[in-house]
Order: sequence, then structure tokens, then C-alpha cells
Amino acid sequence: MREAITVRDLSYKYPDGTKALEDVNMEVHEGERIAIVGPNGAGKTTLMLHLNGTFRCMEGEVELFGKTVSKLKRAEIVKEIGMVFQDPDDQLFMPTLFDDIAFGPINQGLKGDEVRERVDKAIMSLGLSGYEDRAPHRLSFGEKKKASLAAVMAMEPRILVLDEPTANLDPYSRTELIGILNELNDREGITMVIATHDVNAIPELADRIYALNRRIIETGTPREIFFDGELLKQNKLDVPDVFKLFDVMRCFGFNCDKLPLSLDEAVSGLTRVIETAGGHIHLHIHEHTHDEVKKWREKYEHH
Amino acid sequence: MREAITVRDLSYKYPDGTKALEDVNMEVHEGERIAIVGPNGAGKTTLMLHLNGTFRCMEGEVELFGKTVSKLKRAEIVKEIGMVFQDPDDQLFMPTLFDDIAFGPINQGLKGDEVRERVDKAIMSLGLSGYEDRAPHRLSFGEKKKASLAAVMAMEPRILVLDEPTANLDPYSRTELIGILNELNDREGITMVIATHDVNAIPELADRIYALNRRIIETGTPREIFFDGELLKQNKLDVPDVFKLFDVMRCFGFNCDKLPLSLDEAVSGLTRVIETAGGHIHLHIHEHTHDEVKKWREKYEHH
Amino acid sequence: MVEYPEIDRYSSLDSVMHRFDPRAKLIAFLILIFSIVLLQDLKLAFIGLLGAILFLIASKLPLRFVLQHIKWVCFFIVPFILIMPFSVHGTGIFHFHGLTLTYEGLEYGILVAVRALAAVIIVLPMIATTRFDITIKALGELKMPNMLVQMFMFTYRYIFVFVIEFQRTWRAMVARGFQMKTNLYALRTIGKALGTFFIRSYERGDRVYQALRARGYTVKPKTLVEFKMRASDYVWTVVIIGFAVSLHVVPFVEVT
Amino acid sequence: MVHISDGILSLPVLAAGWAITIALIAVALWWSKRRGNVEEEIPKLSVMTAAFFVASLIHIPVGPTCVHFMLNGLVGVILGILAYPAIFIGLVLQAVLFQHGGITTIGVNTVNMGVGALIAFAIFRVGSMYGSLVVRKELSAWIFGALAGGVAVFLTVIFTAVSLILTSREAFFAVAITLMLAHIPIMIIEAIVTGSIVVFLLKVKPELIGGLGDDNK
Ligand SMILES: Nc1ncnc2c1ncn2[C@@H]1O[C@H](COP(=O)(O)OP(=O)(O)OP(=O)(O)O)[C@@H](O)[C@H]1O
Ligand SMILES: Nc1ncnc2c1ncn2[C@@H]1O[C@H](COP(=O)(O)OP(=O)(O)OP(=O)(O)O)[C@@H](O)[C@H]1O
Ligand SMILES: [Mg+2]
Ligand SMILES: [Mg+2]
Repeated sequence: MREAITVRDLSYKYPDGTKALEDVNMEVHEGERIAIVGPNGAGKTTLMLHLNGTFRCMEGEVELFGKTVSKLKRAEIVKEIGMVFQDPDDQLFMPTLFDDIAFGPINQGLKGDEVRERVDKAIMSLGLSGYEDRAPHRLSFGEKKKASLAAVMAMEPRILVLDEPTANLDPYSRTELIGILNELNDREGITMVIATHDVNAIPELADRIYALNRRIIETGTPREIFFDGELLKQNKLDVPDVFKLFDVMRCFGFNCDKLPLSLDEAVSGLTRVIETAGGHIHLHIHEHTHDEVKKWREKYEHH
Repeated sequence: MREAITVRDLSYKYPDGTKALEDVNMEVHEGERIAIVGPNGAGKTTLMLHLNGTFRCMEGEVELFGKTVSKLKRAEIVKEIGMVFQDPDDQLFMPTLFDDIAFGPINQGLKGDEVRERVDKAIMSLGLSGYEDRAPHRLSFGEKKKASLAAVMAMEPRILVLDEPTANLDPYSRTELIGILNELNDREGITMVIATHDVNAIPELADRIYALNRRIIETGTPREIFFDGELLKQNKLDVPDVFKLFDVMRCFGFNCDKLPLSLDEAVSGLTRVIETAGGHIHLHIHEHTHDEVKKWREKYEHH
Repeated sequence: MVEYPEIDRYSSLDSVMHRFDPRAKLIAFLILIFSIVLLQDLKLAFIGLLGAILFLIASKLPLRFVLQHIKWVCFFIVPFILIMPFSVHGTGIFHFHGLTLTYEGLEYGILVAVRALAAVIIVLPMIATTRFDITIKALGELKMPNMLVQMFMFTYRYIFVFVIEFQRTWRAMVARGFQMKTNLYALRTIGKALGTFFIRSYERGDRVYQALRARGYTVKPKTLVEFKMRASDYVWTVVIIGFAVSLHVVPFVEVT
Repeated sequence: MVHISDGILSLPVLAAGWAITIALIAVALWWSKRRGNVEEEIPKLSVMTAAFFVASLIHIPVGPTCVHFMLNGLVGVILGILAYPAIFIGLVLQAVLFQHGGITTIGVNTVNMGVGALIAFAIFRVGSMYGSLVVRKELSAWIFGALAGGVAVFLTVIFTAVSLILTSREAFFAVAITLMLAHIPIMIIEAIVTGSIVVFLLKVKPELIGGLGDDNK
């Protein structure tokens, strides 16, 4: 597997002296889906702005497919990596949706018909047809979010970097967006790096997590990270509710080898456990149940 | 119980012709905590702007403690109702946090010492001491959110209206904010109206839900609303994960009279069910399990 | 508190003006506006105004919209019409507390008013019948420097973002009991609120620049447009420019 | 009020307005190209122009009528030389989006407001450099901020009056005087508001003051 992104010993200080990143090391394989988690102000956005060369590395370096970002030309970086920002209003800068989506391809030097093809494809795959001539300020927040994703997709980058894609979306639009992203990864093998506070979305959205809090605290599969109670607590992180719930069911004698992270996993896990136990399991309150529940509570409690 | 807010037959059209509200009727008792849910563009923000008289009612009317809002003076409305907007940046407009929190009390005509007292109290109760002289744009998102709440609290309103208070917060700050709001309601009996997409927070934050989608679709306790599968589906609403999970466990023969809405409820529910069954229950796969799981899946699936 | 620009609200109607090629439309009507504001003769100015009204009618824009957009000019013109008849020397028609209302002054005042009104009326068929972003693109096609075209695009887009943002801030201020009066406290508060607003705008400017760069922005490229002149576009161009020119040439020919 | 509409000014005045405006825009853009990174400045300048545009839509009640902010002094203090193209863009958009001011008069109106902005910039630059030697920094910023704001409006009104009088002294003299008198309260309001904004910015985000794309910030 090739490395899509390599970050080596990256540190960054804002001009006013705020240390936002310290000694960050990171490796993302091609086709992988990575989630970056960490509290408000952890440096997630700052890190992402280094990936596409918006911020020059002051210390350390970033490589895309083995090439140092600071030595690449803008046009080359843009071909490799597309970035969707936190606030869609920052990134929809043209008066209509069509112009905005066409903006990237035009900058890449494509000609009329190619541009139109790219725009059509992006619009189709995000279900935005009919919106081409709309002004961004007449879109709902969820639509703006999808539009900003379409604008980046039209550039057909090999890596997609997304800053809190699910924030402020209603549950329906959120599910829809998650589906779209996974399809992109599936069908076109696009590598993804996603910063998010939405822990319930992580199991569906990421193969691996980087926990960031100015420095990289830990990396691992969602399961590995969510299992590390101490790590979670120290870095103000959280765990999906389903995971917590199955964890507490263990106090009642539920014997689950693998705690589920999403509802789907929960159902299939439940089915499997019951089936392997001969179609039938017990839950009971035994002498240690209450102590165990208490411990469980402490593990996830934030205060 | 007195009515804190009464909305009667309220309709609203934006100048460009968008119908945002139609025939909205709503009653909020004193001391109640109300959640307003609905998809992006449902009119939640628009409704809230009517509650504090920012928008004049074109059709219908709003009453606060029995007095018609449109007939009240600005100063009187402000004493009754405080509003925390979606984006904290929109409402922190003074150079320092102190100035910002003092802004409301000064407009209420209070004098130096009283103002200072109010500010101190608000700062204390939100844990913002030490931040008085900071400029708002140097605060983290979670801090800004708390600051905007403090600014409204300093005016000591009897009703608090909050637009998506948990959006963009990290899980820790989110838990903290929920705690603060519930304490305010508990200790000072403040009535609360909260618009939110964060279904997992609703059981902890609200006694009653209004489902809004341009018109009021339904009202009821969280349990009542979350039980109404058709309603949820038609209005693109969602249900807490814990609720869904216990719902699926019923397919496996789990006999729960009351589906839990939060983790705490889940644990105590589980304990109670097992205890009433004599310290011991079965889960099993019976002949209808798979069909039931399939039905369950359809019930909550958005696509 | 602040209003939204809605000049292209009726750009999706259908009329000969709506179908007119935006580039030709801009050129032709700009020439007409310049031609009318330079007229010196009241009769000709009235003919210009009549022409302007005919073009406006051809554009099928609703009357309410039209009145809303020309009311500002009417306010602006009022002091001229009220004061000039008394300040220009000439044949007195009417004496009033030592002031003399002159025929010449009245005529000049009316001339100014008619020219102003005609010009502003022509702006409507020129601008309000095309989506504003397309008008900006047309300017680009007409060889306006690319830097300026882009500034128009971005500025136009962010006006909407900021109107909405400012409305929200204003609501938050009112919700905390602020009332706009003309006193020092209110003015200083407005000053501070505007200061915050500018800081946020400046920071947004940074983020917009980052987003632009992330999509490979260079100053060079243009937007994708396809304008095509059809026969009817040539006809209209000739008609409008012909009218503009004849306002100046015909009286000259008559005299000689 | 100070945006002169179409149909009033004479050909020589209009032509002079356009000539000066085109020349000054060219100089400003050339200067910024030489000085810094245009690619960076176009988006930032556009966003700030939009912000000023929106701020100038705010109306304030004065007696029975309303006035709008002009803010050209502040634009000058913040954007420096690039204030000129920013004001040009703003005025074109005001003319075509709201019909405030005319089309043919954009050149003249830009001179009237833009030169005021440039001079306000100079006043503030020089003033606060020496002013802070004499009084507290904040006070000096307030004084020169207010001065810049007031002077910019004053100059705009004077220039507007001059463009009217150059067109026809006889016809427009009285109008010009009325115009100037009517703007005295606006001048005072702008001075106060500009002063408080400048102090605020200096306290909270000093890099915003003193010219976009300027090296020494
Ligand atoms: N322009 C700036 N100047 C100075 N400090 C900054 C600037 N931008 C961010 N910071 C600081 O750098 C740190 C990291 O910020 P960053 O925006 O990367 O956090 P984040 O992880 O994206 O947070 P969030 O979850 O709230 O989006 C924070 O402490 C922040 O206050
Ligand atoms: N200023 C405006 N002009 C015209 N239409 C508007 C305006 N503000 C909102 N709308 C429209 O009114 C409807 C209701 O908007 P509102 O902001 O109340 O929704 P909301 O429920 O708060 O949505 P969200 O969850 O995205 O915050 C939407 O269709 C929106 O597009
Ligand atoms: Mg961030
Ligand atoms: Mg809303």
C-alpha cells in the first residue's frame, strides 16, 4: 500500500505565539479513511491547512504520495488534494452554484466541455441537479455543505480533506452525507481525512482514528481508540452511545467478544452472540454487577 | 401552572415570499423545558425570533406570561425573555467579554454596581472567571458559546431561548453546557425553549418536544414523539441511538415496558427489568426475530 | 436595519429585454445613458425620457419594483428642483420674500430632473433583466480587467453573507435591549459593534483566501460563459444606439 | 446624498472624474502588485469591500430623517491606498444594485469619496505616529481616527459641492451650500463612530489598521 500522506515532525505556531501543533507525525495509506478527533482548539483545522500547503511548514514536513508539499507547485497540490472547509460560506465565493463548482476545474486549465462534464458529474453525484443557477445565500445550510463538497469533487482530487462535515446538519442530511462520502471512497478509491466531533459518525466514516491534542496522542482503529478509557478521559474524547451501552451490558453478563460501534454492528453482534450460544443467552444481576456499573459510569463520565 | 409562552395561529412569510411558518400554535408552561426539532429550513430560528418580538407577528400573536408581545415595550420583553443565537459570533459584539456581558444590564438602565454584580454572577455561574478582559474572537468555540449564554443570563430573564446550543462543541463542552442549562432550570426555575438537531441530547434537555416543519406537526414528551415512527420518517427526524438499540432488543425477546432515552435510563431500565424478572432474563432468536429486525430497520432508515 | 440587494429579482421573466444579449445590452444602454445626460434641450430630454419609458415597458418589469428602485433618485432631485428656480437669474415669474422664481431656473431644474429620471429608468432594463452574475460576466467579456471582474464577483457574493450576518448581530443587540438613538452611547456602541463586524469580515477574508488557494486560484482564469449574438440582438443594438445618436444629431441637422 | 445622480453634471466634469478615477485605480493596483501578492489581496479586498458596503447600508435616525454611514475615512484607515479601488467597486454596486448615485457619475463620485479616503489615511498615518508621542496611544488613536473620519466626510462634501459648482456656478451654488450644511451632523456622527472603531480595532486586532498588504504590519 502506498502512503498518500506522510506528516513528519510537524510543529506550528501562530504569529501571535499560540502553539497549535507540536511534533505531529502521521501516515495515511492510499484509499484509507482517517478521522481526526480532539477537543475544540486541538489544532485539527491547523493540521488540515498544512496538508494542502495553505500553511508552509515551519518545522517538519508534509509529503503527498512521496512528494514534499512545499516543493510542489500549487497546481500539482490541487490535483492531489481537495479540501472542504468547516464553514461553507467561506468556500462558496461565486454568485451561483454552477460558477462555484466550475471554478476549480477552470483553474486546473480545463476547457469548456471538460469543465461542464466535471460539473455535471459532481452535481449528479450529490443530488444537486436543478440548483445550478441558485445563489448560495438562497440555499439551506445542508445544501450549502453539499455544494462545497461538489465544488471540491469536481476537481477530482485523490485525497479529500473534510473539516467537520456533519456539523449543523439535520439527521437526515447527515446520513445522506455519510453515504455519499463512503460511496466516493468505495467507488473511486478516494483517500479521506475527516476532522469531527461527531463520535457517533466515526465508526461509519473511518477506518482509523488519530487522536490529536496539539500533539498526536494515539492512533488506531476506532475500536482500539474507544477501548482506551484513560486516553479518552484525558483528552476529553467521547465514545459512541452504542459502544457504551454494550459495554454496560457486559456488567450484566453479556458475553461479547467485540463491542459494536454502530447500530448495524450491534444487531449483527447480538445475533452472532446469541447464535453461537445456541440461540439463547442470559442476562442477570450478579454480586459484582453494581460495582461494575459504577466503574463503567466513571470510565465515561466527563465530570 | 402559568403559561410562560403562548403562540396563537402564527404565520410568517419572508419578504422574498418564502413561507417559513404556517399556523403555529404553541404553549409553554412556566419552568418547562421545551425542545423544538425539525429539519434544516423548518422555521425553528424564525419561530424563535417571534418569541422575543424581533419579528412582528404578521398573522397570529405571541403572548409572554399573558401579555401580547407586540404591545409590550422592548425593555419589558427583554426582562422576560433572553435569546442565545446559533452562532456565538453573531452576538458577541463588544471588545471584551466584560463589556459584552455588561451590555444587556446597562441597556436595562442599571447603575455601575448593580451591573458589576450581575456580570460577576453570570461569569461565576458559567465558570468564565479570568476571561473578563479577553477579546471574544480569541476564545475557543466552546468558550464563546458559554460567553454568549453568560451575556444573556446577566439580564436575568425568566425565559431562555436557545438556538442549537450544542452544535460544534466537543463532547466534553457539550456535556458541560447541558449540565449548566439544567442547573439553571432547576435552581432558578427558568423556562427554556431549545431548537436542536442533537437528538441524543434531547432526553436530557427537554420535558416536551414540539416537532416543527413549517407548521407544528406534533407535540409530546420525548418518549411519545420518538415512538411515532411515521411522524419521524415523514419529517426527517431521528431518535437517540439508545432508544433504537433497546427497540431492536425487543426483537430478541427483551421485555421492556419503557424504552430508555438516555444511557442512564438504559442502565436503570435494564436493572429494573432484570430485577422484576427475578434477577435473570433471556434473550433468544425466535422464528420472527429476523422479520422483526427487518421491520425495525425500515422504521428508522432514512433512505 | 439593512436591506438585501434584489435588483435581479425579476430577471427570470421573459421579454425582449430579457432575451437581449447582455453584452450588447450593456453597451447600447450605456451609450444611451451618456447621450441623454448630455442633452441641453428640454424637449429632447423629454423625448429621451419617453424612449426610456418605452424600453422600460418593453422589459415588463412590475411597476412596484420600478417605483421602489427610482424613488431614491426622486429624493435626490427634490432639492435641485426646489432651489434652482430661485437661484438662476432670468425672467422672473413670481416673487416671494425677496426671492425670485425665474423661468430659466425652472426650465433648468426640470431639465436636470428629466435627465436624471430618464437615466435611472434606463438602468432598469439594462441591469434588472439579467441575473447580476451574468451581467458581471458580460463586463468581463467586454474586456474589463480580469482583476476587477473578480472583485465584482466576490464582493457581490459576500454582500449577501454579510447582510445576513449583520442582521443577526443587530437582532442580538436589540434582543439585549439596545435602542438606536442619536446619542453618544448609541453611536459608540454602534462603533464597537461595527469594529467586531470588520474584524470578523477580515478573518473571513483570510479563510476565503485559503479556500480559494485550495482550489488552485490564480488571478488569471475566467468563468465559463457562452454569449451568442443573434439577429434580433443586432437589431436592438442598432435601434438603441441609433436613438442615442439621433438625439444629438437630428436637431443639429434641422437647424442647418 | 453625496452620491451625485445622473443628469446633473456637465461633460467636462464627468470626463475629468472618469480620467482621475481610472488613473488612480491603475496606480493603486500597480502599487499593490509591486508591493505584495495580488492573488492574496483580491479575495481579501473583495471581502472587506463587501463588509464596508453592508455597513454603509445601515441607516441612523437623525431628527425626522435617516442618514447612511459613508465610512470612507475608515476605509482609508484600514485599506490604505487600496481604499480607492474598493470605493470604486462599492460605488458601482450601489449604483446598479440600489440606484444610489448615477452611472455616468461613478467617476466623479469615486473621486469625491476616494480622495477623501486617501487623505484620511495620510492624516491617520502621520497623526498617530506623532500623536502618540504627546498623549496616550489610545487617546491619540481616537483623536486621529475621529479626525480622519470627519475630514473624509468633509472633503467628500466639499468635492461634491465643487463638482456641482464647476458644472454651473449660477445654478448649483445654493444647492451646494445646502448640501454642505445638511452634512454637518453626518460629519460629527462619522467622526465619533470612526474614532471608536479605530480605537477598538487597535485594541483588539491592530494588524487591521494601516493598509492591507502593507509590509510594516
Ligand atoms: N489565526 C489564528 N491566530 C492565532 N491563534 C489561532 C489562529 N487560529 C487558530 N488559533 C489557535 O490555534 C489553536 C488550534 O486551532 P484550530 O482551529 O486548529 O483548532 P480545531 O481543532 O480546529 O478546533 P475546533 O474543533 O474548535 O474547530 C487554538 O488554540 C486556536 O485558538
Ligand atoms: N432572510 C431570509 N430571507 C428569505 N428566506 C429566508 C430568510 N431566512 C430564512 N429563510 C427561509 O425560511 C425558512 C426557515 O428558515 P429558518 O432559518 O427559520 O430554518 P431553521 O429551522 O432554523 O433551519 P436550520 O436548522 O438550518 O437552522 C427556510 O426555508 C429559509 O430558507
Ligand atoms: Mg476547526
Ligand atoms: Mg436555525
